[in-house]
Amino acid sequence: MTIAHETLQKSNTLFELGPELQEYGKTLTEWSVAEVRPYARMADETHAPPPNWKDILDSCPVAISRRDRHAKPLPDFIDGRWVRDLVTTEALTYGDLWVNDVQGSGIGHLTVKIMGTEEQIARWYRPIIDRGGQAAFALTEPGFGSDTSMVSTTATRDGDTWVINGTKMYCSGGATCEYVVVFANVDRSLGPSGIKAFVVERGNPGMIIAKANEDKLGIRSWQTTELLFDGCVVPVDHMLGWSGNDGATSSNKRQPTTQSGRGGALGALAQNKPNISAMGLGIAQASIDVTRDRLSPQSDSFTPARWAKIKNELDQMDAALHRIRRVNWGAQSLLERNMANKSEASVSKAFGPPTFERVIRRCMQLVGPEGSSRELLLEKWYRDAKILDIFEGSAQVQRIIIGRTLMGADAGRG
Amino acid sequence: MTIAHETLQKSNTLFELGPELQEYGKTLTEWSVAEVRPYARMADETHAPPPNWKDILDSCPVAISRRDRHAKPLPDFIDGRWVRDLVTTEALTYGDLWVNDVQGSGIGHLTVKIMGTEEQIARWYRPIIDRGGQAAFALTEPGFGSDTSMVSTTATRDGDTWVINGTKMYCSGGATCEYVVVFANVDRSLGPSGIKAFVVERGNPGMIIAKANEDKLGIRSWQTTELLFDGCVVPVDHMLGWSGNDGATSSNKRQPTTQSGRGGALGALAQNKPNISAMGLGIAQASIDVTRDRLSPQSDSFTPARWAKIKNELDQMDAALHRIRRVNWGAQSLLERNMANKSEASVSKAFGPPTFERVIRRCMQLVGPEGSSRELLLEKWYRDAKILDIFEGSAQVQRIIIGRTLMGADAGRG
Amino acid sequence: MFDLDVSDDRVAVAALGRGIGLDLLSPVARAAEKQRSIPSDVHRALHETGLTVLVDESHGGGGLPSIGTHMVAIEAMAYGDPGLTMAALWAGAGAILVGRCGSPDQAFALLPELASDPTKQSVVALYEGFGRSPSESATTIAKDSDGRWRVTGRKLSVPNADRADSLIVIGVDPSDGRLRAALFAGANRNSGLTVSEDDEKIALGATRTFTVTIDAVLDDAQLLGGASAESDKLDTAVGWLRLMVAAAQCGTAQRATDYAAKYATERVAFGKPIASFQGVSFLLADSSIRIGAARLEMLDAAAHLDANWPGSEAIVTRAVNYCGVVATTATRDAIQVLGGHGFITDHPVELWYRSSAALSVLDHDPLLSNFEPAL
Amino acid sequence: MFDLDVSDDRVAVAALGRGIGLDLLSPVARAAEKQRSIPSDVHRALHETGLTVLVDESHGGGGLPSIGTHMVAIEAMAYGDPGLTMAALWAGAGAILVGRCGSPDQAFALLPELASDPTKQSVVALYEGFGRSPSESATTIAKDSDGRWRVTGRKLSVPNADRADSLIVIGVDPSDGRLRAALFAGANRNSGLTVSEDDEKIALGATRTFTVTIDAVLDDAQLLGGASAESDKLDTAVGWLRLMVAAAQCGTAQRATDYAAKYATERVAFGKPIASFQGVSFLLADSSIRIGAARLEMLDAAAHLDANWPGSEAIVTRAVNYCGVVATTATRDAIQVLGGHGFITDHPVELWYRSSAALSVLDHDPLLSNFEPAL
Repeated sequence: MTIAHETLQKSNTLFELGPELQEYGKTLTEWSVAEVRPYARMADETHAPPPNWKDILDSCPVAISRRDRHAKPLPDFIDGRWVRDLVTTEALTYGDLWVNDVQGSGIGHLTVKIMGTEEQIARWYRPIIDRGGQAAFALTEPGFGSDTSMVSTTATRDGDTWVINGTKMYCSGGATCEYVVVFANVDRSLGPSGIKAFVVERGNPGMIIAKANEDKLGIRSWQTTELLFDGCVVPVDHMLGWSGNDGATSSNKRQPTTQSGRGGALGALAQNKPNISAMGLGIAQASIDVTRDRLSPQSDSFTPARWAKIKNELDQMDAALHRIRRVNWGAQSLLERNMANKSEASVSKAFGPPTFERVIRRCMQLVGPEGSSRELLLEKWYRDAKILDIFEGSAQVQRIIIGRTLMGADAGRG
Repeated sequence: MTIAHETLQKSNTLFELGPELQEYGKTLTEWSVAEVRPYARMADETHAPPPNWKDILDSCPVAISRRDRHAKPLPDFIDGRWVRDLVTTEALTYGDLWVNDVQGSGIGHLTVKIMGTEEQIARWYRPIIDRGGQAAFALTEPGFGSDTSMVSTTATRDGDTWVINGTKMYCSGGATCEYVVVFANVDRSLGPSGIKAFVVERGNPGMIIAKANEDKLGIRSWQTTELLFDGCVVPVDHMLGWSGNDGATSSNKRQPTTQSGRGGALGALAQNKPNISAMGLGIAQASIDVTRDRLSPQSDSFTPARWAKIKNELDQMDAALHRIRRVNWGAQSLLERNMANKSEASVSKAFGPPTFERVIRRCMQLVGPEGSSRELLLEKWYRDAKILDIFEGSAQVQRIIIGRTLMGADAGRG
Repeated sequence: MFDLDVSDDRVAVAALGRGIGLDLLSPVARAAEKQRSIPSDVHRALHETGLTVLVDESHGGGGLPSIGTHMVAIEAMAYGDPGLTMAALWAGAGAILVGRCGSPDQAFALLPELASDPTKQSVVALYEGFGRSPSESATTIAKDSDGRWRVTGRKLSVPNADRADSLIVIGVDPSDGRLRAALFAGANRNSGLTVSEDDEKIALGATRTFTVTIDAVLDDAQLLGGASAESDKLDTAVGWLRLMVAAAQCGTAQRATDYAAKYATERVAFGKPIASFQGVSFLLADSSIRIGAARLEMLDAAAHLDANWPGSEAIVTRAVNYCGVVATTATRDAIQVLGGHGFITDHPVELWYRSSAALSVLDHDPLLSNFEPAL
Repeated sequence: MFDLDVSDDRVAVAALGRGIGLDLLSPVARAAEKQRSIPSDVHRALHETGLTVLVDESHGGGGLPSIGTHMVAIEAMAYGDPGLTMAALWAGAGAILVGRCGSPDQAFALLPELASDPTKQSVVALYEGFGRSPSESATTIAKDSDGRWRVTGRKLSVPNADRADSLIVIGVDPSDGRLRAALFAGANRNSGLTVSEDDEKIALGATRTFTVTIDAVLDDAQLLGGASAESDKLDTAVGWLRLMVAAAQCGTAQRATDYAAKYATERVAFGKPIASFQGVSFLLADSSIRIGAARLEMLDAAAHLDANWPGSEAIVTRAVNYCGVVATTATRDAIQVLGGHGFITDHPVELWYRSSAALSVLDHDPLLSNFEPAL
């Protein structure tokens, strides 16, 4: 076994962002501190983004979520699109994460892209991409979260329509979006394989906004909606992946097949996991910086031993975050190469969030009795951060996935 | 609801040992440092206790394991017998834990006491108590550890005898004891309820010492024996809990019932768990003290920040150990009151050992490049400590028990 | 001797506290947070228990429990709600100091009123931040050249400093480094105090807190216990007040763990109650282990205080900090077990998560625990 | 730019290394530990790979790989056995320093021999303990008044200091605080060096180590690279040597985790493979997560060294320490999964547990990780 010299001599490129992407991240960070952060407290207290959120987004030096974004695509960097997106997310969230909920378009349209027919993609995916708007995703129900095979919402065929009944929770943008992609079971005797996705457009009768926004521990400005489907009728061709042309009638039991199932959709959406971690990086890094800035001028008020400990801890926190950042970059750089990153994306999701909570909590504690006051944003970020280890799969769910990569399908099955 | 004033005014007694027990512990500790520790390296290297171990034990100021111990019972303390035993164990182990293996009588006789008939107790339990000697316990097999329902060793009735076949591992003292209590299944069609215990005396034909002592990571001087039972014939009345008088013959399938099953025996033996933790306290506390003694005179060789960190860490280690000590005392003080301590004993076993490993490892690291050298005992104790989280139930097994106390029998069942 | 109290009496005190916590406090916890005060009927009922405003019989109160017993009661009440428990305790905390350390005149002036009138408040200005224990206080109570006492300092998170009928400031006498307490009551209630209200906290909303800047000159009569006060009594009484937070953390942690444990036996995923997955059950078992250790540490500190053990301050500091670690971790893990349901206010776990965090910052010493990445 | 190398070339290097590790090293790991040296046939075979004693082509060697590539190879070899991997690397470590920083004369004097003769050794005296990074070294290489160089200091865990053909001491030039290296070779091999053998370590038995006390006076020609040596080259080369330990830790951790994972799929308890219990699978998943992060940190440090990034020392220190945390934890958890079988020498996991501990103490900085109780 020998390997060519030139192979051995090739070195890794540095694990640092290119200077252009660094500059871009810096610009966005400065903007989010200046324009996003001042509204953080208001967003938390009113449980809504600031009323002028569109104007705020328009003030962004990069056209990420400006109204003119479709005319001005994001710059390209040699680091690639996926790493750029991580940098973008962290930089925006560094101001505050109210912005994340209004900044994107949700994930409903991405589900259409993954599961839909060409016709459906043209009808529901392209417009969101081309002119903006929001598309919601309704999977979770009061009775389940992690175990998505437990969908109890039903869709019953009735002639040229589907009749949907059930309750969905935690639908981001469910009250404001153009349409919701709803997962429902068309034949519970089939078990999980009866679960299909349906597009329900805004204002569709029978889709009731039971609660426009849950009352939550954190991310209070994010509109997480509870939707009630009460005899909600949609045309037959609203089932993703199926044209409605198989001649099935309400009386026959033959079920249409879809292009890509729930698993495929969830798998593709899983690519978003490192971005969840990047959000946490934003507020955790902001917490460290806020704490350092606040305590440094007061350093004389601490005993030397305590101040040394605090400085060391803040440095250890920086290191811990950079370790997470590197893992996120690594996971998404696989996508850049068109390689699968299922396990790496799970690692990213499992690795970051529990540490973000610890960073922010410790920052509150280092600040002391005032650390939990609304005078600072630390207490808000501590509340916000908790969701990161819950949605899009808790660390427990990620460990099941990682364990299976390591030990096969039975790992962690219990 | 009101409560009498005198009730409210009653205060907890201090969580400190009584002065007499403190003095006793100090005496034992000094002895173990002076007389036990000097043989620690030899015991590790020779995989055996020092040849003069009986003389060493006889030099102990307390008659714990002296040859005259039966004439001189241990002193009583107001703290009670169980807490005294914890103090004893920690103090002895502080020297080194080679002594623990030769100091006791094993647990075979205790099993006889729990599971045996009165006749069997008189025959096998009392003599060990009255004149010493060792009785081994053979449950674990190559194929199982935690799941004791998996006993594959068999005992087949043949007239007035039982014929035992199978392999047992990790039998402490299996090569040197007076007898071994062996668990074997008399009828595998009954599943776990066919598992019974048998006394096999030293020299019984068919009991073969396959390996007198395993080659181990740590506690190398402890004699953990692999025993092979190859058509090992014992009289019918050697089955614990049964006189052999049910008239059963080799041809009928009716199985005798025993006084107390495997579960009862394991449950009673579980009372020993806090003593396992106390062993770990001994070597972990010794590690901290050795490290502090070694590094303090060199403190000027560290930067002030590093030395402050090290001092703080050693203090945190002391606090962590005292927290564990308190939990152990608390668990055994329930026994003092004749209260069950199943869950508390599991807590004690789960709580201490993983922290002992961390303490000792960190001590090695704080000492630096010389920290893993045989010049010090830290490296030995790091190897020894690992067993504490394995034998008598790993932290995982303990958490199953604790979880069941909290959430019922299905908790952690997988 | 080591002697864990598992007596029926102790069990009765815990049961009494749990009854108060679950029946009286828990149902109004969210309302109290919103209205920024203890509902007055609840406050009255708490006052009647004699567990929140402690006054001895000779001054018309129900008598002082031992510190250990009080901690058992506090933990049990906090099992219902830590925010209300601490709100009531903080509003009457001065009674402990006056009762333990006050002169007969001071006790007579303040205690009968506190014992009889639930609307009367006596609060203590204790915390300063910067990881300081009381003996490291930068607030000084110093005799000046004309024999009067100059009090200067800055106290944080002082409960109800605007409305309390009396306010006691803890400081250090620079002449001997021992604790002293300055009593601001009656005509002197406000002299030399500058009070500014804090922003609302992440939790504990039923207590309004203030930053109090002190620059006052006092007579001997305004020193708690007078100029010849015994500082070791004050050490114990201050330790008592600090340890109340540790007890409340234990109760909070235990409640969150029990709540999550019950949820885990009922919630089904992947075909089984989630309690059957070790990823869930081990998380809660770990909380359970830690809470047991934290409780013993807290009770040990209480026993040291009850015995007037010298050097109790360090033991109290350690207990308060460890209980903070345990409670913030346990409430966090309880949310984790509930998943999305833990994150919404339909369940009380998020309130306990916030409460334990708010309690953990008050008396935090960075030297006693560490930031450690989760992985 | 951020660019993770997942190329076929990288994969090929890893595969080569794994082949060496699993086929050549792993089978003799225990024997080598017992005989306190690398079996000579294995040593010869390793030497031929060109991955352990690095010499460029102009001096008859196979060429120097990039540091990043070398780390990939080292991790892969350590997957077979860390003790043998490091034994071979340490025995030839001087080649890297001489090749990178030596004068042409020094290179010519030493490298051809090291390239051609596997029995020749050139070792480096690097570690001092006390958490010191090289730039904090208390070993000084100072120009004295008559223009010669005085080297004083004490180095720990110096490999094969008795038999190595040359020995290079790393120290700091007090005049500018930069690194210098003193070369003890040929006639000067022993002058000014006091060498005493260490007791055996918990692992890494194939390497004998020594404490070396230095009090020597040298000419310019004995300074590595001469009096005008560029210290930034030396910074990089010393970082390279230190980072080898981090790479070996990654390999050790990965192997232990893979081994335990396989065991967990085969071992049955309570009616199922133990891998199906989250108490087992999450433990291994956590190891897997941490190892991935540690590897990236190690490769990041390698990339900084390859780019001669200023300030790489801190990055290397952090990587070495984090990889130590990860490997000691992962090998510990691997034993835990094997239970009693993990504790006996029938399985190799206990060897990796010892090896990772031994590696973790060499370059440990107490400021970069914490003692934290398990619960």
